[in-house]
Amino acid sequence: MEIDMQHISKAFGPNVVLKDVNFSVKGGEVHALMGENGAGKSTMMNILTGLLEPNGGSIKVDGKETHFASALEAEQHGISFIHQEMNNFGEMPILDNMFLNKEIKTRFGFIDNVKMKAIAQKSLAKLDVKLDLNQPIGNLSVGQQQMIEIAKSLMTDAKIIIMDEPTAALTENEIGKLFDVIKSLKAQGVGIIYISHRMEELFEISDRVTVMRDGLTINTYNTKETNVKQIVHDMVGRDMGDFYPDRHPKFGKVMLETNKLTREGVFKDISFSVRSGEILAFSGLMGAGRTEVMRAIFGIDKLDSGTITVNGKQVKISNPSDAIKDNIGFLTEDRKSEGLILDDSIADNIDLPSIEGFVKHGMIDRKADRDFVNLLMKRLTVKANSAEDEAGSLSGGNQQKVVLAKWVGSGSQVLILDEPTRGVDVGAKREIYDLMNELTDRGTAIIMVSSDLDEVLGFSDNIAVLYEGKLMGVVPTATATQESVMTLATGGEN
Amino acid sequence: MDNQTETKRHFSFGDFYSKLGPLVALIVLIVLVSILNFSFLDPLNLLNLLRQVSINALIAFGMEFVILTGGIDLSVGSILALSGAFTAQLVLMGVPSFIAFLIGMVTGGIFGALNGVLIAYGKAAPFIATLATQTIFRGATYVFTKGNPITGAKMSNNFGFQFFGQGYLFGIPFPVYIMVLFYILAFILLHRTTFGRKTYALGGNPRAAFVAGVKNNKMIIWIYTLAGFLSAVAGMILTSRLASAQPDAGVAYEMDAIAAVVLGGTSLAGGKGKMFGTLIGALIIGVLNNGMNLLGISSFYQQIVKGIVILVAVLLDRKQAKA
Amino acid sequence: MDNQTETKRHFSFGDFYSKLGPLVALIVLIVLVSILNFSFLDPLNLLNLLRQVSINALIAFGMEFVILTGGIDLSVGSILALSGAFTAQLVLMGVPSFIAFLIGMVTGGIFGALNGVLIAYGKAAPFIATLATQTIFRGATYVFTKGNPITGAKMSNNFGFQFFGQGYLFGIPFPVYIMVLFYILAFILLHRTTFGRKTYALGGNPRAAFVAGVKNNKMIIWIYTLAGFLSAVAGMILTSRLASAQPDAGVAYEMDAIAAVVLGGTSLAGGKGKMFGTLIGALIIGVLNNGMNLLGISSFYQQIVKGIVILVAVLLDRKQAKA
Amino acid sequence: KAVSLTPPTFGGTHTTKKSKDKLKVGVSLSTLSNPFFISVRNGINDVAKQNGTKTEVFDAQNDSSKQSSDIEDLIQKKVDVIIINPVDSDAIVPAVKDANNAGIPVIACDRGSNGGKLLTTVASDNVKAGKMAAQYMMSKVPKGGQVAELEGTPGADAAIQRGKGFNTAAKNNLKIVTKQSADFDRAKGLSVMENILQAHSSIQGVFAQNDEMALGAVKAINNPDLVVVSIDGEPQGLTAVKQGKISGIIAQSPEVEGQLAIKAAYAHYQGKSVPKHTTSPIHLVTKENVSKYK
Ligand SMILES: Nc1ncnc2c1ncn2[C@@H]1O[C@H](COP(=O)(O)OP(=O)(O)OP(=O)(O)O)[C@@H](O)[C@H]1O
Ligand SMILES: Nc1ncnc2c1ncn2[C@@H]1O[C@H](COP(=O)(O)OP(=O)(O)OP(=O)(O)O)[C@@H](O)[C@H]1O
Ligand SMILES: [Mg+2]
Ligand SMILES: [Mg+2]
Repeated sequence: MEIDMQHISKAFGPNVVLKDVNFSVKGGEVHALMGENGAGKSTMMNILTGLLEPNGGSIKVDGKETHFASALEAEQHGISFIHQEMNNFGEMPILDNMFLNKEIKTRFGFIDNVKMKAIAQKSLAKLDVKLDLNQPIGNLSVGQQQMIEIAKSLMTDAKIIIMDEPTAALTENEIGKLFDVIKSLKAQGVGIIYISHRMEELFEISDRVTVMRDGLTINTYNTKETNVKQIVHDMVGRDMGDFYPDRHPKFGKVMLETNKLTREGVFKDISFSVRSGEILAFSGLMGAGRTEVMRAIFGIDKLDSGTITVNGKQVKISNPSDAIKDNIGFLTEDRKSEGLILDDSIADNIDLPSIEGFVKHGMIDRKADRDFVNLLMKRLTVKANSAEDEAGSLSGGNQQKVVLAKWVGSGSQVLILDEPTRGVDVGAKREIYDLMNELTDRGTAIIMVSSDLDEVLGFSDNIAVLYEGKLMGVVPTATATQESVMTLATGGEN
Repeated sequence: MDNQTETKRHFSFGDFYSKLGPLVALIVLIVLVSILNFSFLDPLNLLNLLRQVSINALIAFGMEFVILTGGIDLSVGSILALSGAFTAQLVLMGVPSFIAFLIGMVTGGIFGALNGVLIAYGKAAPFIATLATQTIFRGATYVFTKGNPITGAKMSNNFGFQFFGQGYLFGIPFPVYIMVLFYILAFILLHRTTFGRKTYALGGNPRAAFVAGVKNNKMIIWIYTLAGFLSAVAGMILTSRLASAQPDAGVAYEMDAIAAVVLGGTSLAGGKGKMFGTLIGALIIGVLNNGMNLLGISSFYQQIVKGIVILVAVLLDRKQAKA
Repeated sequence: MDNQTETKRHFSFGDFYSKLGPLVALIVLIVLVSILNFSFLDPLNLLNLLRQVSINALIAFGMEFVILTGGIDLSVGSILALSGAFTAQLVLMGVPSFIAFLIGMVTGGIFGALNGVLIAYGKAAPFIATLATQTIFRGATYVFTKGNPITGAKMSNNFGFQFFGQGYLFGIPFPVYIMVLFYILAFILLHRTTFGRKTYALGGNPRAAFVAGVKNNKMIIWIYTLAGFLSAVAGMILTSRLASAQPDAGVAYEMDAIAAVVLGGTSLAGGKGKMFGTLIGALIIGVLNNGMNLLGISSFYQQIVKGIVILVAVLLDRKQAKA
Repeated sequence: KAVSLTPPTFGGTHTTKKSKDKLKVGVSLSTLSNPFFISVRNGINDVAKQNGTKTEVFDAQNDSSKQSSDIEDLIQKKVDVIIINPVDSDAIVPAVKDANNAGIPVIACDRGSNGGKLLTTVASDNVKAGKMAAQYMMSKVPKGGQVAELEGTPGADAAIQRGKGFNTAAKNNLKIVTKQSADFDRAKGLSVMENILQAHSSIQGVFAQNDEMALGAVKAINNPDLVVVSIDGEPQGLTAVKQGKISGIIAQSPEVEGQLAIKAAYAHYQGKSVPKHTTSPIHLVTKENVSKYK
């Protein structure tokens, strides 16, 4: 199958997202689509699969002008879409999720669970996933849910598969599995549209690359004939220096120290410390318990035992409010559900943890508050028209900066960043690293949980590795290697 | 990574309640009432009880679908009254009762569809849309009946008309058959067909449902139509049973139906619940009402007891979603 | 990519309605009624109207906070009745009316707090928790009053007691002062203090609010306490105005309060709305009731008109969130 | 005066004489979703129509506070007289006083007002009706016979007074085995009766505080010997008496009540004096005499 999208344009109200974008893919190739956050990649794919109406342009499938009325119709024509945002029903069993709106029916019109289960299991086996399909999908971790999404798409005998940031929540291990599957699909003549912010993946897996910027197609390359620098240049419209800025840490006193933190069944005896000016990375496989440790430190979840010392004083943290009072900040893994109030203004998001500080005569001093917000927005270069814009109207990278601004503003001396650059484009990523540097220069202690091993090795001072809820060790980044970290992360001795 | 998920969800009473709790609660209640008053278990009383339950149960079956989508329907009582009044008027005009019933039920479906359109295309919040139509349909009932009950010899001397709500078939009240029939149909629709799947999907995550190609608006309209239709069926039973259409029939029935659904373990946030639970929920309310009457508890205390029972059931089922 | 956000939000009528629409609707309504019946603009009628509005407005102020958190309070009418009955009983027992009022209001706050605890710690859905307490508080009112209105010479001959609901200060009914006072307080609380900011945050995204240091449970309890308190204040006005505590006072008042809040442009999904809108919403309902009475519209048609007005307002405000 | 219990100004003195066709009569009824009060309204409207009088009818929907607003609005409309059928005799007092202050004569209908100045109260005696019901019941049921009582909406005036009349008269002669509320509602009357019969299969009589509940109750009753007595006398109730389903009804005359009320207004504006109480007749309707009333 061959798809050719020509001169696609799309506007949401007066906001023109796509001006003139050309993109094509044919069977047996992996074509990567690159662009900054908000460049319109997902929008392009939504148009292709009938979820959005284009304002102009043509879509040709095998040379024939085509228009899909719905995602279902696109799928019936062999185009499958693994969405960037998980489209799951948390309370629904995995099986029901996988077959939603395409249930297999018996002769009598009833749902045929037996047949459906067999098909689902076959598809999951390709990805080496073994799960009880009757449990609610909400029980699974984000990564596992992503694997289900992929399996769902494999089920459909698709000729073209669109993968919109499929690896954002996956571990190295699973990414490997996925790439194996992609290669075998390719061999079977399936075409893949691959969207990712991870530069190294694209060189590993893709045949062609198309870069979008400002609603236009900038260039299409054969992957072999181009390089990272070129693509980054096309994406951001200028040259960029190194991917990871240099670290010149000056460590101060210990800002946060934990002693034998335990939450039954989740993690056990976690003891570590992080100093002023230090970036301590937390690495590990998906489900190793990193997020859970951080949530417990921040008072979101209850600890069963263990003590926390902040700035030399043992503290009791029973909810985030306590943690904030102890000058801890927490950028959560899930920006949309825990990081931001999407319907509220940028300003109202940024000042929320600090709001008590702006009370004068029992009321909020609005001017001081807005000055504070504007200052932070400038310092973190949040791209928005005004502080009164809804947070939900920002691109992913800018949303992430708003969350950062909120914790910088609350005066955090210990900043926990859980997957701070997940789903963020290269330009914004670099800005976030620069900001982290600036913060540590001022003496902030940063804990960075990351599943991106490159990032962990490229931008931290020390690396703590978790495996099945146990801290396997803390190693200096300078001496760590991919292999040494992976060995720890998989339970091996160093 | 293998089977960690198995042990993830530890045993919780809430979980237990939403699976088996309603049934246990019902049994406890029945045992309690029977001990306090033996005549409760009299077959005749049980048949009466089932007949009393049938009206609320029918409304609750429709409400279950609505609540599964995360919506609510406050207009069911008014639809019941208005469609009952139509049917009574038709019978008085000489329309055969079978046809009059059918027309009444279809009318109920149409009123329900109106709710659905307001919610699906008007994008009105279900609570406020059906609050408005509750008032409108009730007003329309008063206008239509001029505030008087509709009755007459053509109703009270009409076997077919009377049989629907008052008749017995093999010693069992006819409304019980209707309730069982619609329970089976609703059960199949919810748990065995794609319509049911889509209902859950809509309540669980409407955006995702849309992405999966579910025609959300069409579904919503059908679901509210169903709720209106079943309320009208309940209205037919009531009108036939009383041989009279009361303009203020069904006031506050939505609350009993919602209570039945929630007692049955369905989450008001949508996406989670079972038809069986709703049947049990309706029975719990029926046993409560009947039992407290049998025990001669004053109506003042009856309200308190009913409220507490609802509260306890809901507190046990702590997994109710967001504040 | 630079200033795309500027033009992003294009003009929409829904947007317009939720900003200025309620006020425009109110003005249109006033102009309409005045043209049809001149006596509407009679200062005395306007004062009456404001007094009539005060009860619903006070309840709606509290309801606004509750709805902003994404919750709902169906028990306000019962709290009004129960606290009114307490106060009346206290006055009959010889307690000075000022103290009796205070105690009544505090009691209302306590009942509200109970709702809050059930919702915050019991994790019960607000709809069902307050539906249960609605029944419980109403039953308690009946038990407390034995079903009889509470009244007596100590109430009807007591200037202080009567003044609260019936009195005039400089020619303006006293309840109007109370309404204005609590409007100002509620406005400041919602729009000028951290309490208000946290209320919005809670309604916008409770989990994100929690992570940002909002103590969700504490906030919820305070908000329902406030709603209970303000219902009790309304109860004091009603009891004083009628010189009698009716056991069935306030039935269905929650619906008018919710309608006022929604007419004022607040989203039932939480997180969005203004106190000013709610005041306007209450005035719209008041003008509707008063105007239709003045125009001599029959009560049957009044219901239909009221339902349609609510519907139209809500359909204009399409930004209402999820089904 | 800065602080007072009366509104600031009330212009307009009321003439004491006015012809019937110049009168504007305001009517505030407790509810219009009950045939009884629809008949009251019809009584008023019929007489008014014959005489060319304008009427303005408000329905308080059984809510005291709506009723006080309604009366404020009637005062606003400067009617010449207000006929009030109070939701509650206590809660109506301030509204009556408001009308008094505005110089508008008030006529209470079916229920009285426990304060304020009334031109007259047109009512049948609910306590007496309850007593009559008890007396009739005692004539049908042997001494000490078991009787169930279906009560009206808790707190409603009629429920309180009818219950009081019945219970005082029945005290030493009947055994009231259970009292349950069915909210004056037919459907509830039916299901509550079913349940009562279950618990007390040997009852010999049922007293329903209104016809609606009795009409529901008879649907649950299979025993033709069970004596059902109720109060009101609405058309469907009388039909049931004719059919022998209800043994006796203490019938009030809602239409007559309405007629008497508006006639009192005429008398006032013709300068005649009006007695403080105008009693509307009540009578026992049984199978024997039902044809006279229907
Ligand atoms: N339904 C919508 N209504 C209004 N604007 C939208 C809508 N969907 C997307 N946009 C806007 O269109 C632009 C492109 O969004 P899109 O999701 O296609 O970007 P993307 O390239 O996929 O970015 P990312 O890498 O963050 O996923 C953004 O500015 C976004 O805010
Ligand atoms: N809501 C939940 N309920 C029960 N168990 C959970 C929940 N969320 C996570 N877990 C489990 O807790 C453990 C730790 O998960 P956690 O999300 O902290 O891992 P992680 O190392 O941060 O991995 P990830 O990269 O997925 O964020 C895993 O066993 C996971 O399955
Ligand atoms: Mg995207
Ligand atoms: Mg994590």
